[in-house]
Parts: sequence; C-alpha cells; structure tokens
Amino acid sequence: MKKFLNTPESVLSDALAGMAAAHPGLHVDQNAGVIRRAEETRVGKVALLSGGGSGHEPLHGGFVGTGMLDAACPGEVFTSPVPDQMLAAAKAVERGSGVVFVVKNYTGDVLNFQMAAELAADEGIEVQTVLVDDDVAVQDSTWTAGRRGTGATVFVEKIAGALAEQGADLAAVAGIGRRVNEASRSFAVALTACTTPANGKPGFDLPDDEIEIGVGIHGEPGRHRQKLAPAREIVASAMDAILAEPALADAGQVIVMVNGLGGTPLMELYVVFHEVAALLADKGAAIARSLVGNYVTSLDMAGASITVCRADAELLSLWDAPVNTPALRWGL
Amino acid sequence: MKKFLNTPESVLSDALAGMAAAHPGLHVDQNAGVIRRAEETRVGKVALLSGGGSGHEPLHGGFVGTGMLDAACPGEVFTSPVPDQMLAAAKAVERGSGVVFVVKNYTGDVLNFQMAAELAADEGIEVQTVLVDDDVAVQDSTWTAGRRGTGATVFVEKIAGALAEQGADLAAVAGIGRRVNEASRSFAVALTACTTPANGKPGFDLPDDEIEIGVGIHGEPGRHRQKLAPAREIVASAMDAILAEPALADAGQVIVMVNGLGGTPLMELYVVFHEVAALLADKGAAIARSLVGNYVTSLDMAGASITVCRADAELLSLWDAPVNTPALRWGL
Amino acid sequence: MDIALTRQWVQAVAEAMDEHKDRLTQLDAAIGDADHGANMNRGFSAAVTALDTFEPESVGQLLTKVGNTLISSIGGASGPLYGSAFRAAGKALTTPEPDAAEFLAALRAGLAAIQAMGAAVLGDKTIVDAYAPALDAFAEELGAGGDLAHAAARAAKAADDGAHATIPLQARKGRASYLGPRSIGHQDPGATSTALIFEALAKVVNP
Amino acid sequence: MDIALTRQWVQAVAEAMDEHKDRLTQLDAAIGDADHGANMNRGFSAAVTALDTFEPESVGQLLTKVGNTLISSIGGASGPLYGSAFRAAGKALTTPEPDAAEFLAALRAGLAAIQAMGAAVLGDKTIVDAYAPALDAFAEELGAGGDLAHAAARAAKAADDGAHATIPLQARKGRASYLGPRSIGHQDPGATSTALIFEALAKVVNP
Ligand SMILES: Nc1ncnc2c1ncn2[C@@H]1O[C@H](COP(=O)(O)OP(=O)(O)O)[C@@H](O)[C@H]1O
Ligand SMILES: Nc1ncnc2c1ncn2[C@@H]1O[C@H](COP(=O)(O)OP(=O)(O)O)[C@@H](O)[C@H]1O
Ligand SMILES: [Mg+2]
Ligand SMILES: [Mg+2]
Ligand SMILES: [Mg+2]
Ligand SMILES: [Mg+2]
Repeated sequence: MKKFLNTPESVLSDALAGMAAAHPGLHVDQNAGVIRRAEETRVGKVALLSGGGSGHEPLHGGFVGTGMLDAACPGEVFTSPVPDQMLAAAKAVERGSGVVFVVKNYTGDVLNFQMAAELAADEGIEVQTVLVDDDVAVQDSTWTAGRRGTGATVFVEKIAGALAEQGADLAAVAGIGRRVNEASRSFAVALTACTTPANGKPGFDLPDDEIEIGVGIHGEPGRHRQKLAPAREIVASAMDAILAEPALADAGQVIVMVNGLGGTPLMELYVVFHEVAALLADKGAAIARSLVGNYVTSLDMAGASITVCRADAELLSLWDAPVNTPALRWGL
Repeated sequence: MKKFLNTPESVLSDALAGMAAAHPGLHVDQNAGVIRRAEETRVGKVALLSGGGSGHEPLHGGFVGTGMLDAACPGEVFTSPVPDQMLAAAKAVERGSGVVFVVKNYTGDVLNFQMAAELAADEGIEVQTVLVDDDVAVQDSTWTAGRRGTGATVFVEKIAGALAEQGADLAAVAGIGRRVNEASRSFAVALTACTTPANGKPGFDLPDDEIEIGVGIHGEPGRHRQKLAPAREIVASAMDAILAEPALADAGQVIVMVNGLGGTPLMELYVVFHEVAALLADKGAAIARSLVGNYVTSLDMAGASITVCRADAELLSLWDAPVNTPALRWGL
Repeated sequence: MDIALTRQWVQAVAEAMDEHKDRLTQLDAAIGDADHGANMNRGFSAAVTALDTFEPESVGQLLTKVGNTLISSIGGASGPLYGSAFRAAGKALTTPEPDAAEFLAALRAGLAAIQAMGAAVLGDKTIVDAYAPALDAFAEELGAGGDLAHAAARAAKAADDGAHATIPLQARKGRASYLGPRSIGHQDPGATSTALIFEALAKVVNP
Repeated sequence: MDIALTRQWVQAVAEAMDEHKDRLTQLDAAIGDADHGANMNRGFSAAVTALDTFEPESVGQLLTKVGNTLISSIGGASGPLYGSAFRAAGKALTTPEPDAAEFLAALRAGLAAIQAMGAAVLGDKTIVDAYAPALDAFAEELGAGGDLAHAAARAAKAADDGAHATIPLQARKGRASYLGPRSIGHQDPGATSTALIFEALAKVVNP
C-alpha cells in the first residue's frame, strides 16, 4: 500500500486536521466527530446534516457551508458514523426548525442515523430523513438491501441546502430532497480496486484487462466483471441502465455529474462526459447543468460514476442558488 | 493500460469535446487548438494566455474564465502546443492592449511560445512572457534547463489574471506574474508512475515500497528514489527544500497549494496539508490562503506537490478577487 | 452467570476480535468493504475500556453498558446491530446474576433486537445465521438438563457451523446483497464474528 | 540533390519514424516524458501530407515547407528544433538543385539553427551529439573527393555512433537534464531520431 499517511490508525484524524487547516469556513470538532460551518447556522433555518464513512472526500465534509450542509459526520474509513456523532451535530446546528438527515442507503448508515434520530427526538429535536438510493446497479428488491446511495447525494445536498437557506420549513426541505432523489439515478464502473488503510491491499484482484461494472463506493466488487472496452461502450451500457429507469424515461432537462472515484484523472472524466453528452443528445435530453470532477470518491479507486437527475425549473433555480463550500462554490 | 478512452489517438479531442459540453463558459475550437472564454474579452483588457501539454487537467483549460486566463492552448499529451495554436489564440483574444504568455519552463514550451511570440509580433501584437520556474527539485544551473514550471502556474495565472481583469496594462500584468513566480516554490513526490495513452504502460517501474522524490509533471523519474516513508517525513523533506529558498526564507504570510497529481485522493492530500500546516506554523509562517485538490496533474500518477508562495497584501487582495473558471471559482 | 464472568466474557471477545481482525476483514473484503475486523476490534476494545471504570450492580447493567459502548464506537451495520443486541440482552435481565435459563432469555432478546432492527431472517447470510442456531443449541442443551457450560459449548459449536453454512448462501441483507449471486461461496463476516462471541462465552464459562 | 530525391528523403524519414516510434518513445520514457516517437511520427507524417499537394520550385522551398510543417505539427522541444533546422536549411539554399557541397552548407545552417535556439553544445546529450559528427563526416568525405552518396553514408554512420555515444553522458539540456546523474546510461531520443534522419538520407541517395 502506497499512500500519504502516517499510520492507518491516524489517517482520519490527520485528514480532519488538514481539512480544518485548509478551510477556515469549517469548524472541525475531532472529539465529537463533527464538521460544521464556522459561522453559526441562523435561528429559524432548517439544519441540513449528513455523514457517512470516510474515504469519499469531498463528500460529506467538503459540502458543508452556506447553501448546502450545516454539518457532516465523518465515520471511520468506509464505516458509517456512530449515532453520538449525529446527535452532537444535530444539537450543534439545530436552530428551532428541525434537522434534515441526508442518509445514503446502506444498512450501516440507515441504522446509525435511525438511532441518532431517536436520540435527537428524545432531546426534543425534530428530525426528517431523506434516504438517497440512486444506484441502479443494485436491484431494489426483497433480495437486496435496496439501491445504494451514491452520486445523487451531492444533488440532494445542494438543492435541499439551497431551499433550507431560503428559509423553507422542515417538511419542504425534506420533501425537495426526496424529490431530487427520486429524479436521480447513478451507475459506476471501476478500473481498479481501492485499498483501505486498515486492509493495506486492494479489496479485490482485477486482471490488467478487466473492469468491474456496477460498483459501489466502498471498494466492493460490482455486479459483474468484463473485459476493458472503449469509453464509448462502457458509457453506453451505464447510460442504458440509468435511462431505463422510469424516473428518467422522458427526455427533458437534466443535471449530469461525471464523478471520479479517486484515482481517475480529470482528462478521462471529460472523455466520459463527452460520451454521456452525445448519448443524452441522441435521446433528446438537454444537459442543463453539469459537474465533472471528484465529488464522491472511493479512496484511490480508478473509476467513474455517472449521475443523471431529471430537473424542472424549480430544481434548476435551487441548483443555481449561491453555494460556498470547499468542494462546490458559485454565486458567492 | 486501463483508462476511459476510445483510442489513444482520440483522447485529446474527446476530452476537449467533453470540456466543451461541460462548460458553457468556454469556447473550444478544436481545429485551432484553442480554449477561450465564451464571452469575448473586453476591449482594452490585457489578454492572458497560457498552454502546455495535455494531461495536466484542469491546467490550463480549466483556468480559462473571468479573472484568470483569456485562452489556453492544449498540446498533445505531455507535448507543448505548437506556435500556430498560440498565434491563433492571441489573435482571438487580443483587444489592443497586448497579450501575456504564461509559460512553464520546459524547453519545448519555451521554444514554441517564443516562436509564437515572434509570429504575433509580426502581426503587430505585443507579447510579454512570464516564465514560471518554481520547482526546487531541479537545480537552476548551467547543468540543467533550469527549474521546471509546475504548481506556481496556478498562482501566476490567478493573480495576474485578477490584475488584468482590473484593467492594468501589459507591463503591470506581466510584472505581477513574474513577482508571483519569484515568490513561489514547489516540490513533488510520486508514489506511482503515470501511463501516457500513447505509451500504454507506466513511464518507469517503481517497486511497491519505493517512491520517487522530486518528480515533474510529465511522468519523468525524479531526482532520486527512496523507501516509502510516513507522510510526515516525506512532507518534511519537501518543505525543507522549499523553505531553503531565499525567496521563502523569512516567515510571513503564504499561499499554499497541496496538489494531487491525478491518482491521489483528496483524503491523502488533506493528510499532507496537515503536515505542511504544522511545519509552517513551526517556522512562524501564516497560511493566509490555500488550495487542496487536483490542479496540476500528471495523468494518473499517484503523488502530490506542494507549492508555497510568499504573499503580501497586494497579492492576497488579487488572490481574493473574483474568479469564475471551471476549476477555480469564488466571488462570482 | 455472574458479573465477574460476564466481564471475562467481554474481555475474551475483545481478545478474539483482536486476534481474528485480519480474517474478519478479509472475509469482508470478499463480499463487503473490508472493515468488519477493524470495526469489531474497535468496538470491543472500547467496551473493555468502558468496563474498566464501571462497577455494575448486575449482569444486565454490564451488558447494557457494553451495548451502548458498541453503538457509540463501531458504526457501520455491525455497531447498531451488536450494540442493540447487548443492550436488549442487558435490559431483559431482571435478576442481578441470572441463571442459565434467564441468560438464554437475555440472549434471545438480543437476537430479537437484531431482527427487529435489520429484518434479516435465517438464510439471509447475516449474523442471524450464526446467532439463531446457537440459541437453538443452547436451549436444547438446557432442555436436556445440561448446565451453562455445556449449553455454551454447544451454542459455540452451532454458531460456528452456522457461520460456515453461510458460504453457499446468497446474501439478501447488508452490503453483500449488492453482489447478488457473486456473494455465493464466501463466509459471512458478521456470522463469523458472532461465532467468535459464542466461542468466547464457551471458553469463559468452561472452567 | 534534386527535388524528387528530397521528397524521397522526407518520405523515408516518415517511414523510419513510423517504424521506430515505439523505440524512440521507450528511450524518451527512460529519461523524458515518453512522447518523442509520437512527436516525430506526427511531424513527418504531416510533412509527407503537406508535400503531397505542394509543388516546390527548389529543394530549398521543399525543405522550408517541411520545417514549417514540423513546427506546426510537432510541438515539444523537438518541433521547434527540427522545424527550425529544416527551415534554416531550406532558406540557406540559393540554387534550386544544390550539389553536395551546397547541400552540406544547408545542413550546417540547420545545425546552427538548432544551436542558436537550444544553446546545446556537443556533449549535452541532445540532437547535436548526432547532428554535429554527421556533418563532420559528411564534410570529411567530400573533402576527400567523395560524392553525395558516400558522404551521406558516412554521415549516417557518424550520426548513429554519435547517438550511441550519448549513453554515458549526463544530460545538460532538455527534459533529461532534470534527472541529473540518473540520465547517464540511456541513449538520447533526439540524437537517435537524428541518426534515423541521416540514415534515411543515406538510403535515398545510395541508389
Ligand atoms: N440487516 C442485517 N441483519 C443482520 N446482520 C446484518 C445485516 N446487515 C448486515 N449484517 C451483518 O453485518 C456484517 C457486516 O458488518 P460490518 O462490515 O461491520 O458493517 P458494514 O457492512 O457497514 O461495513 C455482515 O457480514 C452481516 O453479517
Ligand atoms: N536545447 C536542446 N538542444 C538540442 N536538442 C534538444 C534540446 N532540448 C531537448 N533536445 C532534444 O529533444 C529531445 C526530446 O524531444 P521530445 O521528446 O520530442 O520533446 P519534449 O522533451 O518536449 O518531450 C531530446 O532527446 C533532445 O535530444
Ligand atoms: Mg463499512
Ligand atoms: Mg513532451
Ligand atoms: Mg464492512
Ligand atoms: Mg519527450
């Protein structure tokens, strides 16, 4: 394992210390395991809170700031945070109008946030949860834990964050978050496995000429393995899976993210975006807004995910609303 | 070689097509090999133009936009662009007040930009060149082609771009660019080699427990090879080299960039930044501004570079000036 | 089951998790995200530390404390599941020092908590596949007149068999379910850690 | 040297670059950035294409056209250097079809352009280390009464020797200089492509 780290045990606290040093707009409480805005959330604003295992940077801490999250709870690498973190975060940012938890659909995240919501309720904090489950590589059936939450998390946090900033109430903020999730679908492909600091070696062996199709963001193997293929073919099969979803069936305006999984350079992401754009144009869909870069990573995995969100005027105007976080910034 | 691409030959044009599709604020002219602002540069503004080999994304095309570059010329992968590109770009963005070329110090870039400057002069366009040579891994002596240009390019482009946007004249814009370069030093370390699409295999073999110290951004081997070490030690030796430079000897305010070379995830960059911040604090230097992320990459190389710029109030205020490009955006 | 023995059990579990953390992580790497060993080790070492300065008045209080500590230190799927199990077991106990039957009832409350929370049934390739057969064996042994030591030994054996029996199963809960048929052929990490917990119990109650 | 022969030379160089592009790129991978083969191949195939529709009135015009095309299509260090060399050679020619001595003078102008631009001297581990000895051998042969064919053959040999002789040198110019002593032990890619250019010349002038 070749990584910039001191010890596998200290990687999280070192990285959090680095975040704190790099971003004066963040307040990082290492003891509580909470990253929140340095500026206090204003009274009456619905607080938006997320979290999950570390190793997906900039998700979630990099999305804390005006117009997006009020706080994020980083768990150990690929391990969802514990309820104490979410409770501490909720208490720190709640301003009388309740808290929205943005939770990616993994058993661990769901259970820990659920316990946190109960603890928060015990302390008189009203919580609504938005569950993100956009990954079409996983069938939503009784045979699985349901679709995973991946790239759409960025869209949910951006758009719900904008509505919260505008002063909407708890139900409205949670409602738009759910609407964004329902309108969004993702698919990811890995060219290499990733290595967790604790494990010290790649999570799976992948021959030099094979790729994993339908991976998540925790270094798990995907749905199947295939020979390396041209970007055009890989993107076509990913987009087939995404556009087969009823939520995205009709053409129209979309927000698109081509996201690097950590080890893939921007140049390749642009190659992927080109193919995505060409396919969407074929379907008569218009890319209204887009992101290309590393937003939801999986440590050092080489690979990319594609997320498409069917957007109406309301979602687009919330997308365009000012945001000022380490990883997304515009209009401010 | 596992990359998202269609053919090695088409990677550049596919990536440029992706950039064009992703960023409505850019105008990408594939024939001329020029990326420029979609919005015309205003009359009387000094135009800022840069370029270099591709494979360093977001450099340079990702820094085209208000407050930074007017145009960028992408060469083939790791190959500096040809003079025709710079001439076409200069003609496209010159508005009567001359053009500043920001050139990284590599023989190829220097020669091609020099020819372009002559061609532009023939057409009555006044050109000033800012040569960026910040990489302290290379001795500036008669034994070498001089220090390479790497991370400081971002600082030069940002700060000179801000001054140009404010209406300063050609000499002033070039002058501040040179001043930023003189105040900036960089050092890079690679954990892996990178693979150019044309070559198809890593540029050098590096055992699993060794790293290359003092690499450039073109996949070349570095000054020497050593065993993998904790982040703290790697950063300490890089910072020793940087802070030994007279230009950075005295403590004070600095702008710091911890830059990923393409295959290194943000989490590790934060670990590095933590160590950099701790060392600077020891020296009594204050980090006034910082960037942590992928800004000047070397295809899929795992590694990081550190750039430190000694900044005064003028440089900081220009740093803070609004910028709106794909890769850097604030205040707008 | 008295307080001292329960302490020893937690201590023995912590030692087992430390010893087997790499194996658990490798199992999780195959069908999950390669953190189960680190998770369990972190949780039980936190539990041991928490118990160091904790003087419970009952086995129930002790188990509840363990559960709370697991919840606060593990995260992931296993944190809430194991944490709730220990908490529920602790809360189910009404006597300070339960006899074997009372202890069985507490363990049953633990399994019920896991199933209430995670909705897994036998055969879903989870903790349940080791936990449920362990309780069946425990109960059978007690029913046949066996004591705690024998019941725990049989439970440990059944949990271990249950863990092995997850190999041919396709996961239907948790992260491994994402792999669909590719989860077949691998032993479930959670079932394996459950087997270790019962093995530790058998060890401490067998003099 | 007539126009037809010069065309054949450029064609032969293009074929050689295509054939040897992987070798040139491997040499560049060792001490540079692994693009020299692609660069030279792109440049000379562009030159051949440009000449397809170009009817020059002199060898000088043809060489100038090649130089301009190399400058416009290669980039990198080699583009301006080789491009300027061919341009300078072309501009140096005053007769439409130069004799061997005039051709030598043109080649000399090419080397001068490379050195004016890149400031490399013999021993810096660059193009110059193949180019300069090639011209010396060419001149010597002419001086000894040899014809173009023999001069070109000797130049090719000298260029190839010169390229090999770069192996023990430490680079002082270009990208390889960044490696310091680590550049020792590798053959310079630019000197190698220069040797190919002279080899192609020898081939086309030797009937
Ligand atoms: N719904 C569930 N019910 C019971 N056990 C479960 C459930 N989901 C997951 N598990 C268990 O959790 C184990 C994984 O735990 P761990 O790796 O610590 O958490 P995570 O999957 O969040 O990384 C699985 O091997 C499985 O036994
Ligand atoms: N200053 C110089 N003078 C002469 N030749 C040079 C000089 N600098 C570099 N070269 C030659 O250029 C070759 C590299 O060319 P190429 O790989 O195409 O360009 P780049 O180094 O820009 O990638 C080197 O092997 C060397 O022979
Ligand atoms: Mg996990
Ligand atoms: Mg090059
Ligand atoms: Mg796990
Ligand atoms: Mg080269």
